[in-house]
Amino acid sequence: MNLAWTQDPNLLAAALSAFTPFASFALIMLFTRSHARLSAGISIAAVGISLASAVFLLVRNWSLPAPIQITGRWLISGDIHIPIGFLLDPLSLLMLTIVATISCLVQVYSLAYMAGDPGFSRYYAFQSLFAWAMLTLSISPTMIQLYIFWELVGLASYLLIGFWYEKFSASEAGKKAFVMTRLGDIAFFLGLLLVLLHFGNLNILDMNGPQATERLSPVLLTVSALLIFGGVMGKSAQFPLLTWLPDAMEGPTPVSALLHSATMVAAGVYMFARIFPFFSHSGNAMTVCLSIGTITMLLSSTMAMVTRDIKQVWAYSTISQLGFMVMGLAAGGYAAGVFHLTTHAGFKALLFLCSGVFIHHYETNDMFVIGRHGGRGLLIPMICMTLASAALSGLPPLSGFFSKEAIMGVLAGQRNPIWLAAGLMGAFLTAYYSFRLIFIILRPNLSEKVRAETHGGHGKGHHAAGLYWVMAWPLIILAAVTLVLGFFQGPLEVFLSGSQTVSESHGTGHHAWLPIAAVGLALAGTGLAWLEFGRNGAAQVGFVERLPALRALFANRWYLDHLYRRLLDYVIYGTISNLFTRNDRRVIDGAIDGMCRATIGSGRLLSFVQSGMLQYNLMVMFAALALVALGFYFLG
Amino acid sequence: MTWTLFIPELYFALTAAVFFGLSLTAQPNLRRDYLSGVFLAAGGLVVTLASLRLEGMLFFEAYRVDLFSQVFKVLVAAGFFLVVCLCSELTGIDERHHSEFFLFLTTCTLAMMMLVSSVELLTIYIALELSSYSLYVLVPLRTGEGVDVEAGIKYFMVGASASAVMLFGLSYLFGVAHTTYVAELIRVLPGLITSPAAVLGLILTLCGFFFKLAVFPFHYWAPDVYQGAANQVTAYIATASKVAAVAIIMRMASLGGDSTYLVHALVALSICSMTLGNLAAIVQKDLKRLLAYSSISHAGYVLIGILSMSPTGYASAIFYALAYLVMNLSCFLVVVKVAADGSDLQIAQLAGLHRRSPILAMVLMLAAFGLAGIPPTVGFTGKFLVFAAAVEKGYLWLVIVAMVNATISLYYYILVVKAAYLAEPEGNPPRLKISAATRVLAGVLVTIMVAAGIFPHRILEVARAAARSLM
Amino acid sequence: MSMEFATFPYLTAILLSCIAGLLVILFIPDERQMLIKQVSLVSSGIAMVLSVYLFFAYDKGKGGLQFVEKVLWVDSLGIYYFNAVDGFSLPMLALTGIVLFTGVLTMWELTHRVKEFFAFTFLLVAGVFGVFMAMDLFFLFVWYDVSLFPMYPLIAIWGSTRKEYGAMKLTLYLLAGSALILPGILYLFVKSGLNTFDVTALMQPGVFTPFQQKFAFLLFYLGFGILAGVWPFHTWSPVGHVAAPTAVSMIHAGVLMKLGAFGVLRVGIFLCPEGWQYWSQLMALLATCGIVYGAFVGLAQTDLKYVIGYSSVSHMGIVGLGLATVTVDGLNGAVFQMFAHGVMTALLFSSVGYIYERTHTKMIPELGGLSKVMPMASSYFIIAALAGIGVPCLASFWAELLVFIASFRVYPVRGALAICALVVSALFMLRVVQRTFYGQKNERLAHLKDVSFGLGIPRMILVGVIVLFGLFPALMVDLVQTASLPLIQGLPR
Amino acid sequence: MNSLTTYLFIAAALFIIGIFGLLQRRSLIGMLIAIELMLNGASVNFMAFNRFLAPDPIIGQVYTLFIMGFAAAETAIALSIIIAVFRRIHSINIEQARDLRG
Repeated sequence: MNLAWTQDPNLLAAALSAFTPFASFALIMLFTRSHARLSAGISIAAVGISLASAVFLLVRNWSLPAPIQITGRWLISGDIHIPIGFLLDPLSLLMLTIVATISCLVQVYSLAYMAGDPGFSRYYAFQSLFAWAMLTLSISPTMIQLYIFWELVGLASYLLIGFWYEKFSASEAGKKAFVMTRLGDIAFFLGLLLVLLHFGNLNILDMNGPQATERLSPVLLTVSALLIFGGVMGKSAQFPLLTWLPDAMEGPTPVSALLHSATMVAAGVYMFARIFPFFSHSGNAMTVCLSIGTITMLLSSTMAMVTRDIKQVWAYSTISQLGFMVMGLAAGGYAAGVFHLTTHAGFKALLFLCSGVFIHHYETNDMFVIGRHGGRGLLIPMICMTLASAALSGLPPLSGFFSKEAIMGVLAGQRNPIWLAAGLMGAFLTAYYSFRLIFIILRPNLSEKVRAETHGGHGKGHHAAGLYWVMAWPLIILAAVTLVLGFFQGPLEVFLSGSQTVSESHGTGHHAWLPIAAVGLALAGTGLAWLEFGRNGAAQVGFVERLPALRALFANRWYLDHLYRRLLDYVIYGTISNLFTRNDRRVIDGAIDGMCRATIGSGRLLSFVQSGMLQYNLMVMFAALALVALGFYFLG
Repeated sequence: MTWTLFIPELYFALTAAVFFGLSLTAQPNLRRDYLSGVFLAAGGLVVTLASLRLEGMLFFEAYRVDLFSQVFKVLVAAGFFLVVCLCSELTGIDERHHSEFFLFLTTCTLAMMMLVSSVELLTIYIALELSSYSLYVLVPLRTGEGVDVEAGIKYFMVGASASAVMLFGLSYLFGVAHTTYVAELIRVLPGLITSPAAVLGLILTLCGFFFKLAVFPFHYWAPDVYQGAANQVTAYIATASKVAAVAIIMRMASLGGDSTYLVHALVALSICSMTLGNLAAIVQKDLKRLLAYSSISHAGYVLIGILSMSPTGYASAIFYALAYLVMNLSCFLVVVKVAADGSDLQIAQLAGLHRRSPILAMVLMLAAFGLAGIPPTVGFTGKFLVFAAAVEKGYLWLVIVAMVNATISLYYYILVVKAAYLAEPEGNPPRLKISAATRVLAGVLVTIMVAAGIFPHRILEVARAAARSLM
Repeated sequence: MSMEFATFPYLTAILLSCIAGLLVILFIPDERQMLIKQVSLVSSGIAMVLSVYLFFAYDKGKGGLQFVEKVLWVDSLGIYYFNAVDGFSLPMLALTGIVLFTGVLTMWELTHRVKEFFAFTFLLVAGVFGVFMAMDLFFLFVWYDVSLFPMYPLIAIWGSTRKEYGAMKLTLYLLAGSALILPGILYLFVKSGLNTFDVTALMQPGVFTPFQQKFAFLLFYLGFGILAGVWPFHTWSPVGHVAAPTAVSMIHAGVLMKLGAFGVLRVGIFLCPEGWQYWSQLMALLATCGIVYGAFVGLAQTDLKYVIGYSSVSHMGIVGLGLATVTVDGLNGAVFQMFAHGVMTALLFSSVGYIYERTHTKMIPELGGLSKVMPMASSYFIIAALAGIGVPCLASFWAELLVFIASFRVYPVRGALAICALVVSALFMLRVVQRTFYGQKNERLAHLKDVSFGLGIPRMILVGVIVLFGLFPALMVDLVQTASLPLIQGLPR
Repeated sequence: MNSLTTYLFIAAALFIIGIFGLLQRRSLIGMLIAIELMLNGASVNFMAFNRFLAPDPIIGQVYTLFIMGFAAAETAIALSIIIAVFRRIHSINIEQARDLRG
């Protein structure tokens, strides 16, 4: 990059925000692996710098006329140019800030949560790695750079999920996450290649520009859009690649809060929004995305209704919310989708951090156990969690309400009412399962006998008050954000649409009855939850759980995992791999060895002919001679 | 008539006389025989080297001294010298016969020298028979092993019949060309080469020499004789006599002019002998027998050089002969030293050689890889030149076959190397006592093998000049 | 003898450093093991420093052949001692230097027949260096064979599983390859009528007819392809890797397999460009087979070294695919991949070698939980494995990226297949990592020590190289481009 | 059918008979005799060619004389070896000598 660093504060700040975490990663890995506190300090300081510069950028460019793009050359081979640089526009700035904020909070929180863990330094190293990758991803100017850091984010998630690698389930989950997202990424990569080869470059602004339609035939456009959407499916755990996310909860809770709810999984949605105009060129692609989002949302909410694991609930709800965002975007609600992403990041992180406190305190993930041990005793987390659940279920005046309303509005704008219906259905289910959890912890049914699931029992005996408050502060901050963020909807939308010239005509059609309906359904869900779990002497058995078949179906994630397992075992391992291996041993290698054996055998034969019988030898000699002589008369 | 041209032969005749005299003395004296042998052989080498540049005709045009013949005389003399060097303790031969052994070795060498420079059919025949007879006698001289006379009689029977066949062929050559001088034959024969009698004569004639070189189908004696004869005798048969055979075959093959049929016959023979040799060698347990088969296959490689009938081809064949001489002698150095009691050497007996005598192990490895045609040894360079000449003539497929053969041969050479370097011997055999002289000898051989492989320039120039003087 | 030395003869110096090491070692009595190791360390160090220096000293602006050394050797055959380097050979030289040095360090604990081991190793590496710098076909072939036959004793004496079988198979198979190469070289030598083995003279357009090029290229492709592990001639490679001792598998998988690909490039593609274009379809097909096939077979392996062996097959397939595209990007990617894969595999084998020396097993089921026992060793392996599955900002990612872009452009279907194989390779590499290093602490191995600092150095060097070229791929690609661009532009349309 | 061809036929016949004997006989002496027959075939050839074709009348006779000499020497050597064989295996039947093989 030949620009003078000091001359352009934007460049300086962006570079700082992106690369300081990498520096800390390198530092920790190389030098301070053995000094836990030092590593933590470095990492937090680094992410703090990133946060500061991110905020600085956001404020400085609040009303920027046009996107700032600064690229330098990273790799040029033949006609392939791979630049590295920054694209500063509202979307990327917003994402940058979100990521920086949440990472910072989570890292502070982890100080307490991970205290005394043998891999403390490693944990912070990976955190920095993730921060670096994610921040750079969010300000990538080209899709290829985005893809690169997209993969790196996946790597970080793999490492952090499998952080407690001595647990088989953890390492398994990490592997599953990596491979499943890789599956999506392949499609993503192929899509990018298609665009690159037929469109010429992968610069985001160019792709969003009008010439995309000029240079790409509609079919090609749709195909590549769908392929790229494959990446979203993988990363944001959309149907059918959604089963890795619940397993990913094997990682430490802060990791789940940061990666698998607030930021990384949102990267898929972010990428969708990033090249939103490109997608919106192809109606069919948008429809497919819309339906995928819907299916995801509904499926995962059903799954969330039966599980006992507190983190699982939020995992499913994350999936469903991501699906919801995709719906919003796919329905054309650019601002609405991004806005929901923002708010969701806030309250979902809050939810996870709160449940983290419970898990850390009671060393179990089972909500019933937590409730019976008096989970409500922990005031701050309890309040924050209730708040966040309310936000999640879209109750006013919390942030979730506004963002959900925006998306509902967009959906209402759709010609086909089914999408809106699905959205409302989703709202109902969301409210139901989130408050189911709240009531279970809040109003424990002490008569119920305990099933002691020791899930993720990695804990440490002592709970110093200091640690508790270290964990509490981030909660409070996030709670505050959740409370107020909703009222910034207007400015944010203006800010977002400042540069992006997206036609939100059908998105902003307001229907007076819509908010009422949505809130009403949410309240209904809450009420149902109260009936079954909240009121005195409630059986604490949901209506789904009364139907064993349905329960089994939901609890087993609609048997998707079984399907994949079968596929893997029978098709990949059992058939193809097995077949190839046999072929390698028997046919290919066998042929070679056979040839050698034949050679040696013929040698044996020849030396057998050398029988020591002089006459035979002489006979051969004269016979050959005669042959040569005769040969002359016939050939010569 | 300048007798100086004949000095090397005279020298060796005198040497033979000396040994004859020694053989008459009553009580044997090993030391005396050995030392006189070494010094006389060294002298012979010096003399032949000195007469390298001589040129001229002798004995009524029947005896031609030119660079070609002199080069081969040097090779033969060198082979003789090195073989004699291996005779320090001649355990394979009865003490009473040591001087006879040296005597026949010398006469054989003398015969070889005459063979390479005789250019008249009768002279050729005489020289050939003389060398053969000496060998017939040398083979059964061995003590101990019960197989030497069997080897001897078989060698004799095959040899005698081969020479009879050759004589018959000579008669036809004489018949069609009315002359017995090679020079005139070269002039006349190409014109008559279409006539059956001529070709038949030529082919039958070549039989005699193929027998010497152990080319298929005259190879049957090789394994038996190699195994049956004393190690030193085998070394001599494997090196000096082969070299002389190469020389005379070159001389005679050029009679064929550009007869495609003759070339095809040679191609067939060379392919047969290299394939047969390599395949049969794979399963051998006795090192000398294995070397016999490998020599059969190398005869095939040499033929490739000869049958391309071009100066480069002949030059490459000469170079190959040298390479073959050196590598084989290195192998036999190991054989003689490891089988100190003069018995046959099984490959298994090489086990642990790398500890018993690292230098011998190294010599063996280099020689084996050289015979397999692996650079940077002289063996590779020789093969390279031969194949280059063949491809130049358009025999690409022949070369590919030969290369495949080389790969097969690598297998059993590696088995030998493996025995020397990998196999752990049962018990703990003592380190071999290697005299300083032997170390020097080994060093010299290794140097030649590597240096001649990397810097073939000079030798190649000489070979080319020799080939030119032949044409 | 006409001599022509552009500068100080660096290339000859590299060769001499190896050969001198060899000779010195030969004259050291074999009891003085430490001395032998020090000598080999020094000479390999010199070799590495020189080769890396050349890598950076090469003038990219000027391009073409540099550091030329040309001496007439045998004028009657037009054989020259002709060494020079270009954008293709420099990465290979650097790779060889690095792998040799790290390999020597890795074998520091060797006690069994030390002298012979290092002697053979230096002989082998001298050959490898020679091939990479030779611009004369005769010498190229000589070096090629010189680099092959020491593999036999190296594997058969110091190897482990089924060593004699593996060694014999490997040696015979590879030398069978050269049974096609030599006739090919002679064929071109004769057909050119120039009476020279000088590559620069023979590669002039119009020297060979299209038919001759097609024919000769096939010979070279098969001959060198065997060493490059081209499917279906790859079966020697897993067997050989498994049998070989650590440093040898490092050098072998890291460098020797590249020798094959480089031979195809230097001899086949340089001399027979039309043959290259003609057979590129076949090359692409076999390469794709190799990629997919290697990944799937690797999935079923239970021996660590077998896994790596098959991943090598798969990765070398990527090299082949890059070469088959006949594009600048493809060539850049292919050469980059050779380098990246070399370093990566060296790291993998060095880690596995360490684990094997300590635990005396390579079987994945018997291992497990190693991260608790030897964290450093495990992390080296894991880094290499991640590089192997194409994680960004590690060297091989860029190589694969370039190759995939190029191949997807030229052969959409085969390219897509190859890309999809990425998932499988990720699956099996991660599977191995999980089974071997993750999980509960393995009590049976609890007593074992982790990599000491000294033994860590070579691994660190390798990791450093991987990351360096992962972050700054331009270092490599700009260099390779100086050679690949003219080559492609020079092609007959 | 001129006379030269007659002689040639005789010679060839001798040669072939020799070969046949060589292959058919198991006793070493018999084989030796067969070889002599082959040699004689060659000498007859020489004489015939010399008589009918060659300008210089000496050569053939010289050859024949030499061949006789060689035949004698050959026989001497052969007999000595055969005696050695007989000492060793108490038979001159070549089939008894089959230790060298493989």
